[in-house]
Amino acid sequence: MSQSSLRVEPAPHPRGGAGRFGRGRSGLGRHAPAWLAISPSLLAILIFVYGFALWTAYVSLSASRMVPDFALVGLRNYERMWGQDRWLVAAGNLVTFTALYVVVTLAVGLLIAILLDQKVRGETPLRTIFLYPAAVSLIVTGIAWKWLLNPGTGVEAFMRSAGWEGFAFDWIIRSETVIYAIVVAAVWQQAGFVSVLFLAALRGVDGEMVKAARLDGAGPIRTYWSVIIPAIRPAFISAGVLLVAFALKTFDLVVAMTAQGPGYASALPSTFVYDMAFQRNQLGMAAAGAISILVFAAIIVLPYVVWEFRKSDAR
Amino acid sequence: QDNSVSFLHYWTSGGEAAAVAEVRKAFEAQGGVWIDQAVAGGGGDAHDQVLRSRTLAGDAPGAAIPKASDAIEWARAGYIVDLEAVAAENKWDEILPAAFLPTIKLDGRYIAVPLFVHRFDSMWANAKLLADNGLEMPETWAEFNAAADALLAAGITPLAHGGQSWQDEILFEAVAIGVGGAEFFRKAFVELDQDTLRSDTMLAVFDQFRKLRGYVDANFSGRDWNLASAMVANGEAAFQIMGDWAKGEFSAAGLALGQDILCSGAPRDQPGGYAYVVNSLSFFSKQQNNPAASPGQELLAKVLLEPEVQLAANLAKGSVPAVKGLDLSSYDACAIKAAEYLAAADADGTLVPSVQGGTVNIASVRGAVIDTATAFFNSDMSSAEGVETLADALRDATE
Amino acid sequence: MPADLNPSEMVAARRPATRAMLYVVLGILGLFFLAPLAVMVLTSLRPIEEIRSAGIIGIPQTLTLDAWRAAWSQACIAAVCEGLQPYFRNSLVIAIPATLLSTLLGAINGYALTKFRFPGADAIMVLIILGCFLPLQAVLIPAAQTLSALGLANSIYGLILIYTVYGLPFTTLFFRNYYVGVPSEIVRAAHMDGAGFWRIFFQIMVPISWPIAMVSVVFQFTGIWNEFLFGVSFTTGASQTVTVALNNLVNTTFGVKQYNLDMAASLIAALPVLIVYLFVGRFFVRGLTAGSIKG
Amino acid sequence: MTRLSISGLRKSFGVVDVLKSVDIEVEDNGFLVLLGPSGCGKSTLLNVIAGLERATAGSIRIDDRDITDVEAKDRDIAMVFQSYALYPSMSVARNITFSMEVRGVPRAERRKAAETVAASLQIEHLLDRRPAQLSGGQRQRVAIGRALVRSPKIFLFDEPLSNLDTQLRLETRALIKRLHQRVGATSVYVTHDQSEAMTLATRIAVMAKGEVAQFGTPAEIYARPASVFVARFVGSPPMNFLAGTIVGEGAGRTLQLDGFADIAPVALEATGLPVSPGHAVTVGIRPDRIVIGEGASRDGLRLLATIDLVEETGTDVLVYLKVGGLELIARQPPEARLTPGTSVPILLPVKDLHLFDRETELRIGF
Amino acid sequence: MTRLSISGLRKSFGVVDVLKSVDIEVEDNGFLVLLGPSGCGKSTLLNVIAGLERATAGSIRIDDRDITDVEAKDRDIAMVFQSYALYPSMSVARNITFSMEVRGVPRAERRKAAETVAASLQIEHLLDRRPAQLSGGQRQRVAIGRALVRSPKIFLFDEPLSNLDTQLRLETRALIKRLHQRVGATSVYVTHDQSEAMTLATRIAVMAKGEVAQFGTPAEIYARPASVFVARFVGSPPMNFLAGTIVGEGAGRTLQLDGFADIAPVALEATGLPVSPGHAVTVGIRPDRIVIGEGASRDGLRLLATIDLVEETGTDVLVYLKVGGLELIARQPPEARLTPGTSVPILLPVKDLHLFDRETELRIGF
Ligand SMILES: Nc1ncnc2c1ncn2[C@@H]1O[C@H](COP(=O)(O)OP(=O)(O)OP(=O)(O)O)[C@@H](O)[C@H]1O
Ligand SMILES: Nc1ncnc2c1ncn2[C@@H]1O[C@H](COP(=O)(O)OP(=O)(O)OP(=O)(O)O)[C@@H](O)[C@H]1O
Ligand SMILES: [Mg+2]
Ligand SMILES: [Mg+2]
Repeated sequence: MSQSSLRVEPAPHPRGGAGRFGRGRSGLGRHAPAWLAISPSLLAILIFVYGFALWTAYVSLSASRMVPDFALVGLRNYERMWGQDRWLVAAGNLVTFTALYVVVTLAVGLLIAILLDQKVRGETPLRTIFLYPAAVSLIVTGIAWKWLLNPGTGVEAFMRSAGWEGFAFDWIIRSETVIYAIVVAAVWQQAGFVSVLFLAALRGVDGEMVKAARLDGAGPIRTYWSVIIPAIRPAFISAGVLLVAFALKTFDLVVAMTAQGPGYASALPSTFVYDMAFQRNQLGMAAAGAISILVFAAIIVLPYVVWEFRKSDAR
Repeated sequence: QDNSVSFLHYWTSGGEAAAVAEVRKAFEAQGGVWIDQAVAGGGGDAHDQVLRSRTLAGDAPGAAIPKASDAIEWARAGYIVDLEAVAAENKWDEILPAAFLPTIKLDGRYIAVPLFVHRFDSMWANAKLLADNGLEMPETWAEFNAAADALLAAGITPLAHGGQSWQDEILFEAVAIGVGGAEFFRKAFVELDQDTLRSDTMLAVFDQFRKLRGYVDANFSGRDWNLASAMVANGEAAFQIMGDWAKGEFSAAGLALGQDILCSGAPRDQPGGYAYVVNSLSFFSKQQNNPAASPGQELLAKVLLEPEVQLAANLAKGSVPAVKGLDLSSYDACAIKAAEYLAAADADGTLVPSVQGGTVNIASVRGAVIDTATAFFNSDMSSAEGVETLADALRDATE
Repeated sequence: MPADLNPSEMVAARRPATRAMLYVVLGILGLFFLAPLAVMVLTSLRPIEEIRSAGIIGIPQTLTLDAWRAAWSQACIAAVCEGLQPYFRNSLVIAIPATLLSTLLGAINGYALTKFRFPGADAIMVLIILGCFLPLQAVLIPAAQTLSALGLANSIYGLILIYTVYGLPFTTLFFRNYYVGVPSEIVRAAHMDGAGFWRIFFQIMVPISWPIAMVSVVFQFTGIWNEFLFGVSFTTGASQTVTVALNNLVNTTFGVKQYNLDMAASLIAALPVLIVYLFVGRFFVRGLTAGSIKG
Repeated sequence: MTRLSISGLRKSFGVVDVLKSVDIEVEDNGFLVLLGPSGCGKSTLLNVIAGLERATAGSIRIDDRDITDVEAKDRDIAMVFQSYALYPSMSVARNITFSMEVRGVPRAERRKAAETVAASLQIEHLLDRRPAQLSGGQRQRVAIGRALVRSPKIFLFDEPLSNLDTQLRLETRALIKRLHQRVGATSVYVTHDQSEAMTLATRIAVMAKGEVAQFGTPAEIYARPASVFVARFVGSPPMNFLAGTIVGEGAGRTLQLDGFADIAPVALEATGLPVSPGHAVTVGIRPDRIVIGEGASRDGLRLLATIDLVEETGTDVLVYLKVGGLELIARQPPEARLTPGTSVPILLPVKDLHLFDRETELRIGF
Repeated sequence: MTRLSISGLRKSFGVVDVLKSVDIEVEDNGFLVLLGPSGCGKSTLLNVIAGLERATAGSIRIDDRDITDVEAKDRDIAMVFQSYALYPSMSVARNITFSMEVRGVPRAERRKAAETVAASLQIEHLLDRRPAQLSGGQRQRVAIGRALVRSPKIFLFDEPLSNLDTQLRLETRALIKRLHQRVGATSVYVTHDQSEAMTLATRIAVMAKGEVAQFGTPAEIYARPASVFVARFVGSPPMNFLAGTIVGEGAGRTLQLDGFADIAPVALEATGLPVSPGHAVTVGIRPDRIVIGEGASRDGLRLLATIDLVEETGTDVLVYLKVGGLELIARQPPEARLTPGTSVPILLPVKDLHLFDRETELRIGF
């Protein structure tokens, strides 16, 4: 420790004469680097997210058709939209789809993550297998799913040709069930990514804590359920938010798999918005749809997110 | 002198791309500089979207291929350049079918230059299947129904169909023209006349449309149109009602048009009628309300309607030329037939713009018809309900 | 407290029967995940005539790599008949910077918002998270107008900016939720050692962020690689991204369908992403925070 | 060269008031030891001094500069965390010299410093390991090394030796003391080890429930605990307490043990203690001051006790005595041969008694 | 009802051999204390016993069952971790009763158990907090509570009291002792606190570098340390060592201090010690056995020392003496008034001397 010579002069008081400006305890100065660090992101998000959302909100109240038109028409677009069967189907589908998709993907993703975390051989290839659905363009994988799920060409035909005459798996061609077929493919697409997200979190779990649970007599299932999963709860929030966001944005999959059919039984708000904006020249109504999606998102995630964040989280 | 034109389009697949290449070749031969900006997908959805975002961002392409109804809106918004000089010089009013003019001119000015003409209400059939079952190409819906029933009894799927909303709508459109005739069609879908929309004829249209639902196989839902074509080609189904682009699939399968595969217009109970769509190029200006066309744009506009270009491009694409009176001897049997029908229909005034092709009215009308057709076809809605739904939807769509 | 850093070993059943079960379950899951891939691969290996005549799903009677070859370097995309191969570079020069940038910014945000809990940090976090839900179709037009106002219209910088910004809500979310689990004490200790905001970030936080950084990279790279809406709007002609090119190749409505080519092309287009996945595997290490604090 | 003054310091976590008005002054080059029961707020106080927690109220000054709002990294303070807080991704050597790295000290010099410090903590063979590969005590030493490598204005130590074996603890304690004397940095040191407190401190603050119960030199605190709490807390085994009453007036005042009417009271000389007749007091005596056997002719309270239990600690014998209904602990040299169950006379010498007010529990006299 | 036998146990982390052949036998209801310097492998040994680490070689048996390969959760062992290892997402109450939850004990009963245990550890007011909201000592008590709530076959304690204040430590130690006696579970306890070791243990294992240096009762280990290492390690302050040589033969053998030729050697009675003339030995004496001043007529080595430093620990005085070139530490009662710098005669009584072979450092006699 022969380094007393290295002593640095203490930095001068950052605010000059102490106390001259009073003792603001929440002064910006103290948090300046953190503010500085997030400000580019914050600025970008304020413009690209909130600025554009406001623009959209305005357009939703306007008479815009093919190009933005800033004459306001009040809630006319919303009224017309909610009067349309197509939108009602889309909105209903969104609720079903979001609920099933989020829950099932979380479950499958977690299961895969836990299995992969058992020191399995070939973890990297396996992980890649589970991830690849996200890598391949949905325009084409949607086609593959369409074939697989179509009773004439896919699983049903295969099972029947294999001798199981009564086998039926025709979700995709029936209006009432087509949304479940979409859920299957959507889960398949994102479960791998969610599992990787969970895997990253599992890799950070404190080993000592797991040991303690073992000594407390907890078996693997119990340990995961009561100790490890609560410990990776933040990852659930990440995955949950991500999946809800994806549910709201699911688009290509529906277009490629069912083209929103039969009829428009598998339409979603996102396809509705796209159609209105770019096919039917109803920009105002498209904006109304987009704003409705945002409100829906806010209704399902905001309370949870706010509640989650208000609890003190630091260790 | 700026002879360049950036051309935004969605003609990317084999025949389409070859057709575009013909145009390009001619354009470049005359000194044009061609900047290709292809965007495939969704029957032009992606194209429309890109066109929208780029135009509004002040970066409009020199030329694009909006649907006729969109071209009108773009023109109203002040983004379409003025081509009157070229039009006058090349006598466009004379060389184009009169029926097209309302959809490509606004306030007496050309806003679009037609390149390809497609027929939407075509019917295709597997010649061998028909022969085996002792059937002829049906001319009326009654004949069609009889043939279909016979085929059903023989265990053959009468109608190959892809259950996507736009295909449902093509079927509906064909039935509407066939059952109601051209005049009915125009009143209902161009003029949106509520009385016509709620008429008994419309009820009959829906009745026939409902009948067709019984002629398709169980797994039609979501099927691509080309797989439906393959069913006809492979003898799994007898008929397909689909636009004339379907012949590309049949040719690719090695079948001879007019021999292995029979073609005609969809059955009709009224004389005449032809649901067309014209694919036209519109020329955009980067700045709003600045109608001066660039030299490149004028050159391309001129090139488009040159007979050789029209002939070569349409031959490649499988459509028929927009310019009247060309010699089509190099075309296939079905195309020649289609061109004859076209000329005849133009002459007797039964040429009607396809709803599906976006040639009619504003886009929301097209959407409403598609929605109703597909909803009806994929549910057990009654014909009366169908009529009601359609009329209501079209009333709301024009608000 | 000698750390056996492997909770999985603690929890993992060691009995052979259980481990066998483990592999069986993984195998079944693997089959489910591979089924569409199998369909795609098989289709890509069949000649199109066979697909037309023998049905779309089936075991190839003739195996051919023609479709792959064509998709790589021969197929015509619009006017250019060089397959997908010329477009990879475009995608890479957009996806790599945007992925790295959004991951870095997400990490910085997550760090600033968890380890420097300044007043309003939670509100800002909520604000950022809500950005995840913005339907992009709806904002395409203002985005295009904004980029053009910034002079970035029709340039890869504009796309990089767009992808970075719209990735930020997600990357920030990932990092934030990873960093809440990192003991704050080590940040405090570094602070006592005189390290400032950035040094703590780069020297203390970054080295323990590998797993989540890889998650973020996977997410962003995949998302950007496959993105179509902005890609198609802001690139043209030869500067199009692979996904746009793939779309142009595959997504024809009225042309003749070539399913074998479609499948081969989409598999080829996905290869760089698969390479990223394989590469990323090495960073999924365990116990990066182990041993830092007690209790 | 550093004086640390804390005045009126308060800190709450939400509704929990952890520190309630703390005033402490550490002189230049002083060594303040914080003693206090678990959870009384010692670590919190260190954190506030270090600038890692914001004070709810009050101020902290170093020399004459108010640093209440200065950032932790600009306070020039080194700290050993109770939870160690090692950098998990860094080797031991880098953990130790990270502060030098921050200041831009060249690599070779850092390595040398790390080696020197590690050698003095006997972890030189671990320099290239990661914290996860260390035992508890080794981690703790790394945490100490990280502070010792610096020459800050103030050192803060939060129970730095708790996981070390006795020998290492003595050596490290000596190391810290030497360093303190050489560098002269003001230090604040939390410990539960009394001998650590006594040997290191120039000043001790005994804390209770977020307040300073007594602040003084080690000798003062041991010899004149300000309250029953301090008396009980400092010294091991703790002081014995008995109830007593003051009888008589003026110079004739005596102290009578409650419940031992038959025992001769002791005279309280005219010391001017503020006690009046009937005043209820608590009488304290440290275990090592209890004389077992017939004490010499010393003045004090003489009682008869039963030996309840004898505990050998190796260096001492702890004798648990029963006197009437009371229990007393006495500490005796190891030679003492005492048999449980037997009765012995004991003496509580008057000069070793501590008197506290029974009500307020504050010290009265002696 | 539990006997724990460990034999031939080895454990390596990669190339680091942490345990090298450990053999230990704890009788039914025994209380084994592990003592040893930091990093010698104590925690590792506990981990292996608990089944949290796989032994590299050797076996562990409970009663007559070989459990070397039994899973941790099936061993019925409770452990207090050195690092606490609390469940961060659970309240204190749930942390404590998680093992009961696993066994399906009803909620009300669990709550009651948590309250009882928490009360005995004085953390009953913290039951609904999360670990992050606790002080170091409070966390440690939760960790203890988690073990104490159970009635396992074996308790393992890894420095469980290191962060508690003296009073709490005494109380908790007593609690553990009572529990041990009541439940009768075999316990293994790691500590660095000698008095803890002495008061709790029925057996002590002194470990050094992954091996057991001595295994015996507390009294044995204190009175007859098997080696210089053990002698130095047990006892605080540690034993003093001097170099000596055996002179003479048979009953006439004497011990001569090296470098103190002028000092009278002491006679080693015919104890049959295996020493021969010229045998180089290390002589040990505990600090509290050094008599300062003219010792009574006891037999021993008489030296003249200079008082170098006097350290008050409160209950004792540590005297640092210089004798020739040597340093000795003596522990004296607090009354001893000694002035640094003065010379005093000292006596090292012969009966308190320990002899070790200078070469092997193993105990020779006495
Ligand atoms: N993962 C590891 N890799 C290499 N060496 C390790 C690892 N874990 C522990 N060690 C070493 O093993 C030895 C024994 O560690 P252990 O924790 O058992 O010591 P201990 O006796 O409990 O010490 P302490 O009293 O400091 O807690 C230590 O020297 C430590 O450095
Ligand atoms: N985040 C928190 N929220 C509420 N109470 C807290 C929080 N952190 C600490 N406390 C409480 O503040 C009190 C003081 O804690 P602190 O860590 O300062 O104690 P300590 O004196 O260091 O104790 P120990 O000797 O056990 O380490 C404790 O009673 C603790 O429970
Ligand atoms: Mg503390
Ligand atoms: Mg240990």
